[in-house]
Amino acid sequence: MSWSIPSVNLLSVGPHLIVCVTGLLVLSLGFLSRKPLGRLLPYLSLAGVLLAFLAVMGLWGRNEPGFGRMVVLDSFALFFQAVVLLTAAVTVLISMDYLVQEGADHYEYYVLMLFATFGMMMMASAQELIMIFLGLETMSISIYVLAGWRKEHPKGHEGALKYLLLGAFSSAFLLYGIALVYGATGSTHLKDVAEFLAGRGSSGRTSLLLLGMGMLVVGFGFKVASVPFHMWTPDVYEGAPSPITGYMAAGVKAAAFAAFLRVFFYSLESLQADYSMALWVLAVATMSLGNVVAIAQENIKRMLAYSSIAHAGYILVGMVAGGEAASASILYYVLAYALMNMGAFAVVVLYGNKGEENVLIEDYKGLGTRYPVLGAAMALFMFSLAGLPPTAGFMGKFYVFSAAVAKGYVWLVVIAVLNSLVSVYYYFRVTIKIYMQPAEREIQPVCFGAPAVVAVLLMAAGTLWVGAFPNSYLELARQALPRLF
Amino acid sequence: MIEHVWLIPLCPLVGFFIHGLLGRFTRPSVTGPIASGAIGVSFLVAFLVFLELLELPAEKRSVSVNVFTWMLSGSLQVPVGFLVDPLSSVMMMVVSGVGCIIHVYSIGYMHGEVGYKRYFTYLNLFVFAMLTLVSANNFLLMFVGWEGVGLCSYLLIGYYYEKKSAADAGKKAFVVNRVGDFGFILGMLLIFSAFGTLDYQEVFRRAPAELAMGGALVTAITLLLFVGATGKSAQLPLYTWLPDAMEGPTPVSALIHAATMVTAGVYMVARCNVLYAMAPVSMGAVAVVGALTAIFAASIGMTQFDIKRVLAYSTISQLGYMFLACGVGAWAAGIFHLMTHAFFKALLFMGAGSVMHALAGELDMRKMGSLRRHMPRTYATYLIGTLAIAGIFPFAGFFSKDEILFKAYTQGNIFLWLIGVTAAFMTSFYMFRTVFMTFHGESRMDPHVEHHVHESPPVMTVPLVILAVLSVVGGFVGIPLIPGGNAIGDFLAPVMKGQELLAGHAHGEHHSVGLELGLMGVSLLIALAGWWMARTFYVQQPDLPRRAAEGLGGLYRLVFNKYWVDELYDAIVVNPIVRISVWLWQVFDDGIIDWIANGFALVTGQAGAMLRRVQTGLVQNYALSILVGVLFVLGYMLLG
Amino acid sequence: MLSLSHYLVLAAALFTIGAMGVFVRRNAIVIFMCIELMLNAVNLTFIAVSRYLQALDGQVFVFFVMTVAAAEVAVGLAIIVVVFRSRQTVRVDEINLLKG
Amino acid sequence: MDHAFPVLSFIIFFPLVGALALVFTGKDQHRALRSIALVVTVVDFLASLVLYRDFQTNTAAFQFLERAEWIPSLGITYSLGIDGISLYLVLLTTLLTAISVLACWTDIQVKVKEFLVCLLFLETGMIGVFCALDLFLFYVFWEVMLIPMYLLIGIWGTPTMRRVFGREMPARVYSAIKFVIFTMVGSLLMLVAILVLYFQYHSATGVYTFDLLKYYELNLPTHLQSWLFLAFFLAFAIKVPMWPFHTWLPDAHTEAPTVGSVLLAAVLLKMGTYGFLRYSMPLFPNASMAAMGWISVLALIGIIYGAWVAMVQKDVKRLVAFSSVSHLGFVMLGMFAFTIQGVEGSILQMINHGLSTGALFLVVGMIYERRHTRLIAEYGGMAKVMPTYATFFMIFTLSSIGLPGLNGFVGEFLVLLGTFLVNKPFAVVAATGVIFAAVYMLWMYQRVFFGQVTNPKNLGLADLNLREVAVLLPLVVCIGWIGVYPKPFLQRMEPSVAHLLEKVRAKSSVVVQLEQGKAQGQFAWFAGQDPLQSR
Amino acid sequence: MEALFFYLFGGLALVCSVLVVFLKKPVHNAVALIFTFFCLAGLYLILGAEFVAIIQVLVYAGAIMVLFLFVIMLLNLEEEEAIEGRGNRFRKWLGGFAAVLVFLLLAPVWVLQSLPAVKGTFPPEKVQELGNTVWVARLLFTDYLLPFEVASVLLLAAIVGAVFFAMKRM
Repeated sequence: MSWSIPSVNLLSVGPHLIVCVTGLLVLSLGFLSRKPLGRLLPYLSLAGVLLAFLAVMGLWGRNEPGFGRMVVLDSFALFFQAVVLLTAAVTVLISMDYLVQEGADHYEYYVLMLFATFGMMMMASAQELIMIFLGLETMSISIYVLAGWRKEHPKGHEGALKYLLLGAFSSAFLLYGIALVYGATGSTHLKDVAEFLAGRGSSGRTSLLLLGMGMLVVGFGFKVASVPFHMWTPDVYEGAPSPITGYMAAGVKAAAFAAFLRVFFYSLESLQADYSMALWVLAVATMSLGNVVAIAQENIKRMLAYSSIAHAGYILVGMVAGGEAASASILYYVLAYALMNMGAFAVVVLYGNKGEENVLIEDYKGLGTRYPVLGAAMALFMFSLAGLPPTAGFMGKFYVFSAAVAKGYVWLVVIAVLNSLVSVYYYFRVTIKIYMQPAEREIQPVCFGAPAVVAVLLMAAGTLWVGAFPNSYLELARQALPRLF
Repeated sequence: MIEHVWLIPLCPLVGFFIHGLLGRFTRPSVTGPIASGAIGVSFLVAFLVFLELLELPAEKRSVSVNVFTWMLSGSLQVPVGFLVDPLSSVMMMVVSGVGCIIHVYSIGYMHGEVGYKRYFTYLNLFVFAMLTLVSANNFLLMFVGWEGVGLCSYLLIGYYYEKKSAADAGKKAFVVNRVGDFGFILGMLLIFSAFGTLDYQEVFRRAPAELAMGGALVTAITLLLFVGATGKSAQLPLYTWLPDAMEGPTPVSALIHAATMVTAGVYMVARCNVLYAMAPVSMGAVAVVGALTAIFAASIGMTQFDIKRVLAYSTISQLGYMFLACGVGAWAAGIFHLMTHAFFKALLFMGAGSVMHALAGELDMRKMGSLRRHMPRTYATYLIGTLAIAGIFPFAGFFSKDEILFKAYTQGNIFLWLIGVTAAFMTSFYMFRTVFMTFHGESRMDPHVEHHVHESPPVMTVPLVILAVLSVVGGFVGIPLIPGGNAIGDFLAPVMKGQELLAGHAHGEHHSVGLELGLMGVSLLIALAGWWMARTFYVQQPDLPRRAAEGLGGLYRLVFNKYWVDELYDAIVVNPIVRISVWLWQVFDDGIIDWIANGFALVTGQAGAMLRRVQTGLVQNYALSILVGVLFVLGYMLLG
Repeated sequence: MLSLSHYLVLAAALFTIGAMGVFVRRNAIVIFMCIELMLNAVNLTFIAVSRYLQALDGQVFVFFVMTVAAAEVAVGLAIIVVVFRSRQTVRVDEINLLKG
Repeated sequence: MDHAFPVLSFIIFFPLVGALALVFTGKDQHRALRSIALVVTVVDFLASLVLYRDFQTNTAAFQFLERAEWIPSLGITYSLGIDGISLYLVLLTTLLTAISVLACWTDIQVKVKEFLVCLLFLETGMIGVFCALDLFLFYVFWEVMLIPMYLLIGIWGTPTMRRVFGREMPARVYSAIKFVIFTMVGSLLMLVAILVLYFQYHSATGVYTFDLLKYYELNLPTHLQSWLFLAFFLAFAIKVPMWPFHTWLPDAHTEAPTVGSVLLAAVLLKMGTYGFLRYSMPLFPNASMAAMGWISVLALIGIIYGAWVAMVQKDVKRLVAFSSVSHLGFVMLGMFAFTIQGVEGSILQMINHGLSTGALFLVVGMIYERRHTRLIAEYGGMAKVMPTYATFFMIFTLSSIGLPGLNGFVGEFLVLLGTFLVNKPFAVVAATGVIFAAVYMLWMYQRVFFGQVTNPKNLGLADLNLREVAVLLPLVVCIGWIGVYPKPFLQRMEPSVAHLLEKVRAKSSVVVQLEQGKAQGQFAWFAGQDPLQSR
Repeated sequence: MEALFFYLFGGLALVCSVLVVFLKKPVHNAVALIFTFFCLAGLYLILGAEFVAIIQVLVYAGAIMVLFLFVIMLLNLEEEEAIEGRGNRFRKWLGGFAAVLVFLLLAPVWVLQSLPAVKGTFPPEKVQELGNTVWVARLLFTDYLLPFEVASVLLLAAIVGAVFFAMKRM
């Protein structure tokens, strides 16, 4: 009765480990040290994230399993990890001065951020449903706390409570789904599930499995904020500190889509016909509701929350289409969305000022005159989110839609483009405020911290660069196909 | 010289550019001479061209000179090219000759006016356009001149632009002309679609062979072109702009609205005589419109008190004659009348201008009288003009008008002749009426105006005299009955190929000399009757007009108010369009279309605002939404 | 030996009752308890399936689920305490500052 | 002909370089900013003259071709080229942009730097649209130029307010957003159509490409053509704008700053008409020919409607805007006559409209700068006060109403002729537009310039200064040139137009034969099925 | 025998869970939940999952529920019953109805789903060999090593979070 630990392959969790260890380091240093060192912790976190990013780059192109078959090191995972790390880095950058300004500069923030990042990365590389679940929960629990970081602020803890209750509620469904898939196929390993389905043919398509799959849709749909599982999004986004809102919109969504994709495209691929129509409906509902309600928003964070719902809808269009092109398009979209969304939130953070007093869209009046560069950057992000060339947002949409058209979903794409038409209205409304209406009150001087400014400029440049010269990124996205072991 | 025919229109164009571009650098004193000189050179060239043409054998008198290709598109090829033939040669000489005289007259008349240079700029441009019109060798280039004169007429009528009525009149002239041009363009398009070219020579050469005699196509072409002619030549129903055009300076009226521009329609119909000859229906229409216009305008002329308006209606009436001639196939007679009319109508207008000049701009004949004592030269020349237009032997009008009436009788029918004769009577009446009211009888002038009355300077009277001479002798180029006496008719004959076509199937009856003499006598008597009646009314029994007007009552008012045609047009064309336009703009555009467009935005926005309320902030509702989603997804998975 | 269906139906019933509780109750803590009930229903499913499959993975999963549940409860109750400190209530239908 | 030097790229991107230079110039150095912009645009114009000089008149092929890989993974290339159809539109754009910079010299006083940057960006986008030979590239340029135009209207537009559904908002903002939304409605659907084409081509040939020239060889079944045509139609028709999609135009034109109106009218509208020629007609010949009837009817309605509504406007710019609707009706009518004369006339009319309407907006802008009102009723007797101005205005008015001897006539006549050859009643109705044009323009002219100076505010106005004359003079020269000697223009476009028409005819008959089974080969259905069968 | 215990524990679990939902006082709810957990532990035992059953009692019924009770007491949420009557009845009914619908959707499938017996990797005989706990432990430290480690990070994150919320700083 000999048994041994299966091959560990630390390389496969290398970037995760770097992030996790950085988290632990920050935790212990923060716990032990006093103020002066505390100022360095954000930079330490940043360094860890960047190191992990380098590791991701170094590992690019490898395909191997790790820890038995719990995780996999493939380009797909690495791509998402890169996006998540990028998001995390920007979040750290824009959080530094924000936290000081808000008087909430505690080292735990960075610890939790790193743990959340760790969870996201696990989600991206997991090839086992329980692994995904654990990654998701690691991420979620950290984010619950971060979302309530402004705990004295009534909106801060309210958002956290809602997120927690609904998150736990939806986790139950996700878990139920996992249980049913387990029951139906005898395994929660993605590869085994795929092989089970391939081996059984149509007889493997049991009601049990279909129900399980439905529950998984619900669970992931919640995390990516798809209608009708989206309702937490605006409230939580508004309540959370702005940097975390950005992080949630870009990072959490990316990670959730990573898992969503891996499960549905590569494990349950043979059931595509069964779920694509349901996703079709969800995609249409998500796009439409997100865009339509965004019009009526007055708070820019809420507006961006609805916009993130809408963008989830666009990505779902790609999910409906299925196939490798769609997968690549979603990857590219996630990257593009991360860039422009983080950029937009970086501006929101910078312009928000102390106590997030400038978060109404009305407050953006006159920004373009007072701070031309900041205004131009925000306008750029808005144009990109609206999907105007030559920005990343346009290329992303273009690629996703083309994948859907390729599969013959022309009418879905027509609905999608009409939706992005609606979105033009509210994104442009921000630019109207920025440029076309004078400030009604004195704009409090914005305190430009170097890290946040760097973040804004980086994201702006990235949005333009990735949009105007997308080829290499598209190529990366194409190479980033998941391998299941 | 013929190959340099392009110099003829070019000279005035150069003049135009000199005034237009360098106007601010030249002294006013040289403006007039330069402008007149430019036209003078044109006349000279035209005359040389004419002489050269005469040297050619009659059948070779048609030379086309292409300068450069203007439009080139597919099979469409339009050159800027000129045609020298008897018809255009006559027209060029008339236009440049009369134009030159009027330019000279204007130097005096317009002296000291504010926009003196502007005036000569426009005037040169006008002559350029008119010369282009008559010398072009294709329809499209003719159309350039055609519209060009319309434009200049707009500019010159609106010369006193600060006066609303002048500006209105200018616009009206242009717009009404455009209505006619609409027909012209369509006619041109139809010609191109039938022949694939717009070149006169080719069209007229091929027409007899390629078009059916009296066929729908040729009828349509000619009728459409005639619509253009009615606009330009102020025929029913598009004549309304011409009386208003008297708002312009008097020499303008003389030049544009008497001698040249309005004759463009006649010229065009004569030019297309081949086509018209093939379309009897159109011929009939031309004749009838011409005759009706002649009598219609003459009747209005009898009641007007504004001297220029009388002359304007007389112009319309005389143009009616010309069309009557064209309509019965006597194109040469029409052109003959065009020429003599150019002389005496220019003379009359300039005489009237001289009067106005003396009376500080007074136009109402009721405030004139006994001017002959003050302005003998003006009186004499004006009288000659009147005798000419009334058709008193041996003045120019007698010959040309008589030929038309004779042709109307022989080639048309008795009704046309009767109308023509009636109109001739009216013409004689109202023309002598102007003479008597203006120059004879008691003075009715304002005392302080009377004090300043003076004869005009030589620069104005010399042109009058020249024109008077022409009005006297102008008719002798078309003496009937004597063999070879009708020089102009013979000269124009090669162009009037339509006559041969008509002759081919006409009755071919030959009319006796006696008939012609008889008709001459009748028209002479009629003219004298007009003189007698005018004399009775305005010299012997000055209160008779009033009584007559009262006696006629409604009929008089109808005529006096010009049959309310302007008002009618306003009511049935202008106002409805304006009202519809306002409706389209305010209701359809801003209302319906925009409302739909904005409506989508509104509905979306409202939907957003409504759906927003679903987001109640209550976490249990959110959970409910999730549960509904669960139900949907599971339901779909199981049942879908 | 009872069939798998028995356990599955029981688990589904418990899951449903838990879900129902989420809507019926207004006390955040009780709602949280109901969610725990749902998680337990899932656990039952895992265990039942695991036995049916003659595998032990399900039991390992339950172990992880419990870990997660514990973590969630810790954080969740902390948040609820914070909410209560600030508002003196944990009734979720009075917590609707964020909406629209 | 292949130039060693990428002329087109230079023309397209040089303004962008200029914009970059502006970004690094101090924002208060207005003079320097304007000078830089002027130099850049003038150089660009001169560079575009190289195109005119070296253009081969005897070929229908695309010239000055440039080709580079851009996004090879999707088969997207950066490929440029012009033919006789686009040559003049490029020239028009560079000319008018240079003029615009000069025209806004004193007009724009706030955010000068941003304004000029927008202008240069706009130029890049506009020229790009006319030169792109890759559908993706075309779409990118098409959308890119939306943003600067949107900003031009929205930021530097007029300061009036307007009620929309009971809410008070600045009219310029309303107009700007309306412009964007209207344009995007069409263009987004066009994007879908482009994608369908892309996959259609792929399933026919196995190649992924957006290359327009390759698409030209694609034979699509008629009903698919109809759908795709409809999508493209919407995009282009809104841009043109054809009735009834025109309502964005009066608003945008009226509220935009002078230069914005000029470029909007002169160039942006042409993108729609150009799109029909370059894309709709050769790609979907059968659908285009089938659409001839109803498009012509819409064009006719536009001609009359625009003219009538223009007639009763109280605002000069609105009047000119509606006149654009009417003029563009002519362009569309001629184009969809499918005759050489019609199409050439419509291309020429595009240029004419660009020149004359652009010029009209310029002159209106000049007086607006002096008086800050566009209401006709505020003026009167201006000819007395500003004679030089009145003269220029008159020339542009006459050009706009199509006086023979000026440019407008040549285009209009060719359009009428081209239409007449295929459909006489349409030409008859269109010809009435000629009458109405005279009515509304001259009436406006009369109300503004004639009569007594009734408004004391108008008394002291200065006549045009040297700069303004310099702005207008090039336009007058062009107007006269095209009017008197249009041959060089027509000559250069003739091979392209003839080729286009021939291609349309040939392709459509091939498709008809294929559908009747009389020809070899078959249609390419991507993924083996009709993409429009909803899934 | 199994059936008896199944119905006993199952029935009790159902009753207690209903009490969790419908008893008015939070403390009572918590106690009912503890009973439910006990019943579930019983069921786990029937199903041969001894290790999980023990954990269930120790961790769930023991630790977690104590935490609940502790917080309930801390917050002194006793006036709950007074206001429980109010509230949105419509939502209550709708939510309840929807939940029942979910059940109605699931239950028939479970009943009709006749899954054939499978021969798995861990037949009861094999489990009996070393005992359930050993096998589960072995799985945890071999195949599920990484999740196990991740779970530790998860707990750490939860601790940090809980501490953050609970702590009062200057």
